Amino acid sequence: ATNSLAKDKIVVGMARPISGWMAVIGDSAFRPVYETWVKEVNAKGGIYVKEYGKKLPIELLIYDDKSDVGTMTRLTEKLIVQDKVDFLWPACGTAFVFAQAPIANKHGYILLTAEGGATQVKEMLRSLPYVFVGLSFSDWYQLPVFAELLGEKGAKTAYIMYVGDLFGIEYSGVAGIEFPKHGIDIVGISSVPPGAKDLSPIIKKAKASNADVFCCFGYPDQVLPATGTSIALGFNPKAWIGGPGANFGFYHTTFGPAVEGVMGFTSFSPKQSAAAKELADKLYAGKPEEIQDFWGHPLYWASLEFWKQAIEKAGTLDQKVIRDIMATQKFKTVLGPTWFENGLMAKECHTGEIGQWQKGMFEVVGPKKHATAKFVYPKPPWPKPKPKK
Amino acid sequence: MPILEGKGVTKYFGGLVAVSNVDFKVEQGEALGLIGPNGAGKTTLFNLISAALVPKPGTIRFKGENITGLKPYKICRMVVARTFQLVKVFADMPALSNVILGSYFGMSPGMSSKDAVREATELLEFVGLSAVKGTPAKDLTLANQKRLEVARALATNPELLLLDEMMAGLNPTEVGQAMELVTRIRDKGITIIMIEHVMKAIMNVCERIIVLHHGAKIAEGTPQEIVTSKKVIEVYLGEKAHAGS
Amino acid sequence: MIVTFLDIVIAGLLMGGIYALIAVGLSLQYGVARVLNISHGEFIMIGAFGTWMLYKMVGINPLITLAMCGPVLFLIGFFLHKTLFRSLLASSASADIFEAKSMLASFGLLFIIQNIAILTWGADIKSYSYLNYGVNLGGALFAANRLVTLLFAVVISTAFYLFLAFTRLGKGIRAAAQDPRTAGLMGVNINQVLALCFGFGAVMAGLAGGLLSMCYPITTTMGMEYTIIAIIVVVLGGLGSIVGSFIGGFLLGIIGSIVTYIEPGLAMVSYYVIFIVLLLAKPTGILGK
Amino acid sequence: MDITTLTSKKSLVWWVIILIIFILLAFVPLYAPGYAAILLISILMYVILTVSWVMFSGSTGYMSLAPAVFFGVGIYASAIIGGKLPFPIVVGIGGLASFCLALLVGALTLRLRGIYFAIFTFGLVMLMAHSLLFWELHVTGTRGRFVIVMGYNTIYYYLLGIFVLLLLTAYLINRSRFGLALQSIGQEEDAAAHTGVNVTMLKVTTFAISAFFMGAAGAVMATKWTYIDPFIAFNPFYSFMPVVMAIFGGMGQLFGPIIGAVILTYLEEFLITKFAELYMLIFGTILVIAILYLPDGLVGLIQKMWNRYSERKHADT
Amino acid sequence: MLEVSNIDTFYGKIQALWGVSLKIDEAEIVALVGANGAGKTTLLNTISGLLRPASGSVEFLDKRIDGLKSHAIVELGMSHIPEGRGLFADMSVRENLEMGAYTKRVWKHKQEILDKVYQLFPILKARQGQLARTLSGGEQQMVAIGRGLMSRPRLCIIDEPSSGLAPLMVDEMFSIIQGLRDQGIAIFLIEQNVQQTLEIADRAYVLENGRVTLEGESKKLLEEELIRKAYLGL
Ligand SMILES: Nc1ncnc2c1ncn2[C@@H]1O[C@H](COP(=O)(O)OP(=O)(O)OP(=O)(O)O)[C@@H](O)[C@H]1O
Ligand SMILES: Nc1ncnc2c1ncn2[C@@H]1O[C@H](COP(=O)(O)OP(=O)(O)OP(=O)(O)O)[C@@H](O)[C@H]1O
Ligand SMILES: [Mg+2]
Ligand SMILES: [Mg+2]
Repeated sequence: ATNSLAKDKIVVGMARPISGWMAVIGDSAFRPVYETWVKEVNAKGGIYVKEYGKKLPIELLIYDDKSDVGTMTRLTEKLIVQDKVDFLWPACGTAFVFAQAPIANKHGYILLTAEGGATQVKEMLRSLPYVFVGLSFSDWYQLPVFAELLGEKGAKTAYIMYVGDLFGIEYSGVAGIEFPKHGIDIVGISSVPPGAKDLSPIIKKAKASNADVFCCFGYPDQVLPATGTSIALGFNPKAWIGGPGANFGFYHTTFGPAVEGVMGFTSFSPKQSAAAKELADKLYAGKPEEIQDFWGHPLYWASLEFWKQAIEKAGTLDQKVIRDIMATQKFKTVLGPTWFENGLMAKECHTGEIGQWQKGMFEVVGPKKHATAKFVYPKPPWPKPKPKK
Repeated sequence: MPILEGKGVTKYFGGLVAVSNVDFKVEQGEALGLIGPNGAGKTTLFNLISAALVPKPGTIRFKGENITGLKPYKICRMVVARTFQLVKVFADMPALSNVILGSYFGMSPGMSSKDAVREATELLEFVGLSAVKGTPAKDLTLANQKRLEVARALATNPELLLLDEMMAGLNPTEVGQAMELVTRIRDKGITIIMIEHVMKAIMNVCERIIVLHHGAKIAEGTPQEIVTSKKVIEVYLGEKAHAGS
Repeated sequence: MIVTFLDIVIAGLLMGGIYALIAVGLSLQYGVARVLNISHGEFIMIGAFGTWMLYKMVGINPLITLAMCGPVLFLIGFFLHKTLFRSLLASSASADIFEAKSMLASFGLLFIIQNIAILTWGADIKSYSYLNYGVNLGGALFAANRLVTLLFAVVISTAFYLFLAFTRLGKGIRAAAQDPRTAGLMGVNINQVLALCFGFGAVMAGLAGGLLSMCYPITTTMGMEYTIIAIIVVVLGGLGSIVGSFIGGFLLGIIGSIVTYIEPGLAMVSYYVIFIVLLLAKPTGILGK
Repeated sequence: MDITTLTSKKSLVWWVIILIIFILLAFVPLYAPGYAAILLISILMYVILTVSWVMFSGSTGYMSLAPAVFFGVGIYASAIIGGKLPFPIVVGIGGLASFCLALLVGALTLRLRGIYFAIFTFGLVMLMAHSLLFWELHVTGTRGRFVIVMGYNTIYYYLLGIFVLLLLTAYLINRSRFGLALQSIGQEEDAAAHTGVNVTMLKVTTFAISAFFMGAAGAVMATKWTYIDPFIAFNPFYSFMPVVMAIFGGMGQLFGPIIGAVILTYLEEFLITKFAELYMLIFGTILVIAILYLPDGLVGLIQKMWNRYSERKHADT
Repeated sequence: MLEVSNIDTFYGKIQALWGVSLKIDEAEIVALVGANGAGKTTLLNTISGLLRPASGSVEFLDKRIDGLKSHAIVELGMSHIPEGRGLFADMSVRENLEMGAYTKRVWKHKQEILDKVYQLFPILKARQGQLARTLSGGEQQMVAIGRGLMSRPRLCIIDEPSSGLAPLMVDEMFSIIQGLRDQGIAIFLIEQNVQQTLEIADRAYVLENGRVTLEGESKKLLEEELIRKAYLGL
C-alpha cells in the first residue's frame, strides 16, 4: 500500500477493545504507551522515510472490536483490504493476538504484538515470519528466574492459584516444571474460572497448606481480591506473587504500604538508567500513580522504538523489507540494544523479570544482573489488622 | 358399548379432593348434562377426560380403549374435542384461522388447505360467525369467542364434544339460539357432555344428567328425576330456580 | 487450620447476601413493572463507582455514601420509568409485547450508560481497600468488609420485604404486578406504583454496587456479570417472589462456596448446573407458584 | 393474513424480486471489492441467526436465548474436525450436532414457559462455556484451538447457500399447516394441544431445525475467526443480537428480521469504525428511539407508510 | 348521583357507543340490558375510567370524572366489578379481598368489612388462604363481588355477576344486591338473567348496537313485547 508519491502520513490501523470486557486491559496497557509515543514522534515531524524524502507523521485509525474475536478478525481484514493501512498494530489479549497473527501474516503485514502472547506462540512463530513478540515468557525467562530466586533462599513449598485461561494454565504448568528444579514442592493447586468472585476458600486452603510461596497467576480481577483476602485472613506466606495486577500502580494505591514485599512480573525500573528514568517521566509524571505498569509499558515502548528505526533504516514502507530488517538487525531502545530472535525479543534485551514492592517502589529483584534492590525473603507479614474508626 | 366410560376417577389438588371416585358412562349419540355447585369439580372432570390432567387413581375408556394418561393431542385425534370455561382462543389469529387449525390437526390430519378453508368457513357459518371471520379472536365479544371455540372443536371432527359453560353470559334469547346450536350438533350424530348452570338449557337439551358435589357424584338420572331430587334442590337448585324451570 | 464446614457456609452466606440484594431489585423491576432490566448491572456499576469516587476523591466513608447513592439512583430509576417505560407501556398492545420491548429498551440503556461511564471513568480497573481485616467468628476468620456487606444486604432486603408484605402501598405494588388494569379499579395509581418499583429496583442495585466496591475491584464494564447473576437468582427463586430471590441468592452463594472449596474450577459451572437442574425439577422456581 | 395470498399474482412479483436479489447476491464476490464480501459475510451471518431465531421464537413466543449455544457448537465442530474432513461435511456436522443438542434441550425444557425458558437457554450458553473450559483445562489439557482458514468467497457462498436453504425451509413451514400450529402455540398452548396439535413434537422439531442452521453458520464462520476458545465460541452476545435484530426489524413478516439484521449489522459496522469511542452510546440511543417510535419494528413503519400511500391513492381516484 | 351525557366511545376507528345518556340516583338499582356485543361492558368501562369517551361527559356526585384515571374514580366512591372477574391470580383470596379496600379512606376498616364479606360468602372464608388462580369459576366470581364491596362504595357497577354461578348462588347474589340497595348503595347492574334482574331493579335501560333505545321503570319494561321477545326468549 505504498506507491503514491504524494504520501503525507503513515496510517496505522488497530482493532482495539474499546467496549466490552477486554476494555479493562485495552485501556491501561498498550494504549497509554502508543498515545504518548505517537504524540512524541509526531511532535518531531514523524518517521523519516527515504523513499518519500521526508518525515511522515503517524495517523492512527482505531476501530472498536467490542471485545469479540469475530469482530476483531473482520476489522483486521477491513483495515488491510479496504483501508489499506500502511501498518497494523496489534489487538489486545492473547487469544486475540492468536487469531490476528495468521491473518496479518497471510496478507504480509507486520504484527508486533503487545498485550498477549503465550508460550504456544513460539511454535507458531516459525510459520509466521511477519509476527514479532515483545513480551517475555513464562518458561523461557520469568519463572526460571523466579524459581531460582526462591530456591536460593531455601523456599520449600508452593501453593498455586491460577485463572482458567491460556495465561493461567501456562504459568501454572511452567511452575510445575521450574519449581521442582529448585527443590520447591507444589503442595496445592487450584484453578479459578474467570468471573469467580469469592476466593476465600482457596486462600484458606493455601493458608492451611502452610506453603512458603503463594502464586496467584491471574489478572487484576483475581490478584486484587486474592491480596485483600490474604490480608484479611492473615495468610502470610514467605513469598506472594501475583500475575498482571501486582505490577500496576493501582495495586499499590489500593493496599498502600501493606503490599511491602509482594512480587510480580516486571521489565524495568526507572532506577536502572537515565533512559529508563526519562521514559518513566514521560509516561507517568503528573499522572495518577494508578496508571503505572512496570511490566508491559517499557516493552511496548521499546517495540515501537524498534519498529520506527527499522522503517527509517528500510527507507520504504514496504512490509517485506522492513520485516527482514526487524528480523535481523539490532537497534537501540530504552532497554538498550534490542533485537529479535525467531520473532521473539531476545532474552538479553530484557532488563527485568521479577519485581517486588519495596517501600512503595516496584523494584527489579531478578535476574540479579538487572536487580535494583535485594530480594527480600521472607516478605514482611501483612500489617496487623487494626480496626480503624 | 358406551362411547366413554370412567371408573373410580379421582383427582387431588394437594389435600383437596376435586373429583372423588366418580363412575360415569356416556352412550353414543346422547347429550349428557353435568351440573353441580361452584367448585364441585365439573371442570376438573373435563380436564381429566381431555387429558389436561391425569386421574389418580381411576381409568377412562373411550370406546372400550383405555385412554388414561394419553397426551391431549392424541385424545383430540381420537375424536374427543372440548371448549374451555375460561375461553382460550388464539387471540391474534383471525376467527377463520382459529377454526382452520382444528381442521388441519383434528381427526383427519393432512387435509388440503383448500378443503380446510372451506370446512372452516362452513363451520363459522354453522355457529353464526360468518360476519366476523376475519376479525382477530381477541376482538370478539365473550359470547362470540365461546362460539368460536365450538367451531374450532367441531373442526377437529369429533365424535364426542365437551362443552364447558358455553351459555354463561348469554341472555335468555341467546341461550335459546345456543340450545338450538347444540341440538344441531347432536343431530350430526355427535355425542355431547355439557356443563351448564343455565338449567333451562340442560333440561331441554340433555337426556341424562349427572350431579357432582364436593367432587363426588350425588345423583344421576333424567332431567325430571334430577329437578325433583331433594338432595339436588338442597345443594344446587334452590327452591326458586326449581319452580322457575 | 482446619477449614470447617461452618467456615464454608458462612463464606457462602457472605456471597449470597450480595446476590440476594442484587436479585431483589431485579425481581421488583421484573415482577411488578414487567421490565426484564438488562441494564440492572449498570445501576450496580453506577453505585459502585459513585462510592469509589467519593471515597477516593473526597474520602467519604463508603457506608455513608450508601445513604447518598440511594436517593440519587431512586430518582434516576423513577424518571426512567416515568418517561421511557411508561410510554412503551402505553404503546404496547399486550403485556408480552411490552415485555419484549422493555427488555430491548433496557438493552439500549445498558449501551448508553456503559458508554457514558467509560467516557467518564475510563475502562480500567478501580479498587480501594476498606475495612479489610479479619474478624473471628466461631474460630473461623472472615473479612470485616464482607460481614458488613452481608449485614446491610440482609437488613435492606428484609426491610423491603416487610414493606411489600405488610403495607398498603406494598400490597398495591403486588396487585399491580398481577393485573394492572384491575388494580387500577381498586384505586391503585398504576403509573406511580410502577415507577416507584423501578426506582426501588435501581436503589437496590445501587446499594449492592456500593457494597460490592468495598470487597471487589470494579470496572465500568462489570455490569453484565452481575445482571446475569441477578437474573439467575430471580428465576431460581421464582419470578416476582421477593422471598424466593432472597433464598435463591443465599442458595447460590452457599453452593458456590462449597463447590469452590472442593474444586474451584467448577465454581461457575456449578451455578449454572444448580440453576438448570432446579428449574427442570421445579419449572417455576423455588417459591414460584 | 389469508393463506391464499401467497399464490396470488402480487406475490409473483415478490418472487421475481427475491430471485433477482439472490442472483445479484450470487455474483457479489465477482464485482465487489474485497471488503464488501467480508461485510456481506457478517451480514449474512446475522441474517441467518436472526431468521433461524424467528423461525422458532417468533411464532411460538418461546424466547430462546440459545443461538449462541448452537452457533458455538458449530464453531467448535469446525475447530475440531475442520481440515480432517471435507468442508461441506464439516458444515453438515456442525449443523447436525446443534440439531441433536437442540432436540435434547428441547425435550428437557418442555415444561418451561415464558421467561423461564428464556433464562434457561441463556444459562445454557454460560454452562457450555464454563464446562467446556473446565473440560479442556482438566481433561484434554487443550488451550484454545486454531481453525482452518478459508477464502472469503468460499465462506460467502457457503453462507449464501445456508441462507437460501433456511429461507426455503422457513417459507415452507410458514406456508404449511405447521406454521399455523406454531402460531397457535404462541397464543394459547393448551388450546392448541386440545385441538390436536402435537405441541411437544412440533416445538422440539422446530427448535432443532432452527438450531441446525445456526450450527451450520457457526461451522462456516469459525474459519474466519482462525482461533477460538470456549469463551470466544460461546459468547452470549450472539444470543442477544438475533433477538434485538428481529424485534428491531419487526417480526410480522419474514423479511422483517432480515431487514433488521442487515440494518443493524451495517449500523454497528459503521459505528465501531467511524465512532469507535461512542459506538455504544449511539447504538443504544438509536435502539431506544427505535423502540419508542417504531412500535411494530421497521416493517411496521414500512407497512404504515404503504397503507397511507395506498389510502391516499384510493382517495384520489 | 351519576349522570352520563351523550358519550361516544371508540375502539380505534370502530365506534362502540353512540351518544349514550343515562342517570342513576341514590340507592336505586338500575339495570342495563342488551344483546351480546351491544356495548354494555364498554359503557361500564367508560364510566369507571378504563376507557375514555371521545365526546360527552360523565358526572359522579356532581364532579366531572370522564378525564380521570380509574384509581381516582374509585377514591370518589365508585366500585366497578369487572366482567371476567379480573382477580389477582397469585394472591390469596384474602389478599384479593383486602385489595378491594385499597383506598386510604377504607383501608383502616378493612378487617371489619372483610368479616362482613365473609358472612355473605362463607365459602370464601373457608378458602381464604388459597390462591385465586386455583379457585373454581364460580368461586372466583364470588371473590370478585366480595372485593367490589370492600371499598364501601356509594355506587357499585357490576358486570354480569351471575355468569357461571350455580342457580342457588344466583338467587343468593340477587338478594345480596337488594341488600346493598337497602343499605343505601346505588347499583348499576348488567345482567343476562334479564327476568330476575328486571324484577329487582327500579329502572332499566336497553342498549342496542351502542345506542340507548329504551328506558323506563323495570316493571313496565318487563311487560314490553319487544323486551320479552329479544331478551326473555318468550
Ligand atoms: N390447580 C388447582 N389447585 C388447587 N385447587 C384447585 C385447582 N383447580 C381447581 N381446584 C379446586 O378444585 C375444586 C373444583 O374445581 P372445578 O374448577 O372443577 O369446579 P367446577 O365444578 O368447574 O366449578 P364452577 O361451576 O364454579 O366452574 C374447586 O374447589 C377449586 O378451588
Ligand atoms: N378491545 C376491543 N377492540 C375492538 N373492539 C372491541 C373491543 N372490545 C369490544 N369490542 C367491540 O365492541 C362492541 C361492544 O362490546 P362490549 O364488550 O361492550 O359488549 P357487551 O354488550 O358487554 O357484550 P357481552 O354481553 O358479550 O359482554 C362489540 O362489537 C365488540 O366486538
Ligand atoms: Mg367450572
Ligand atoms: Mg360485556
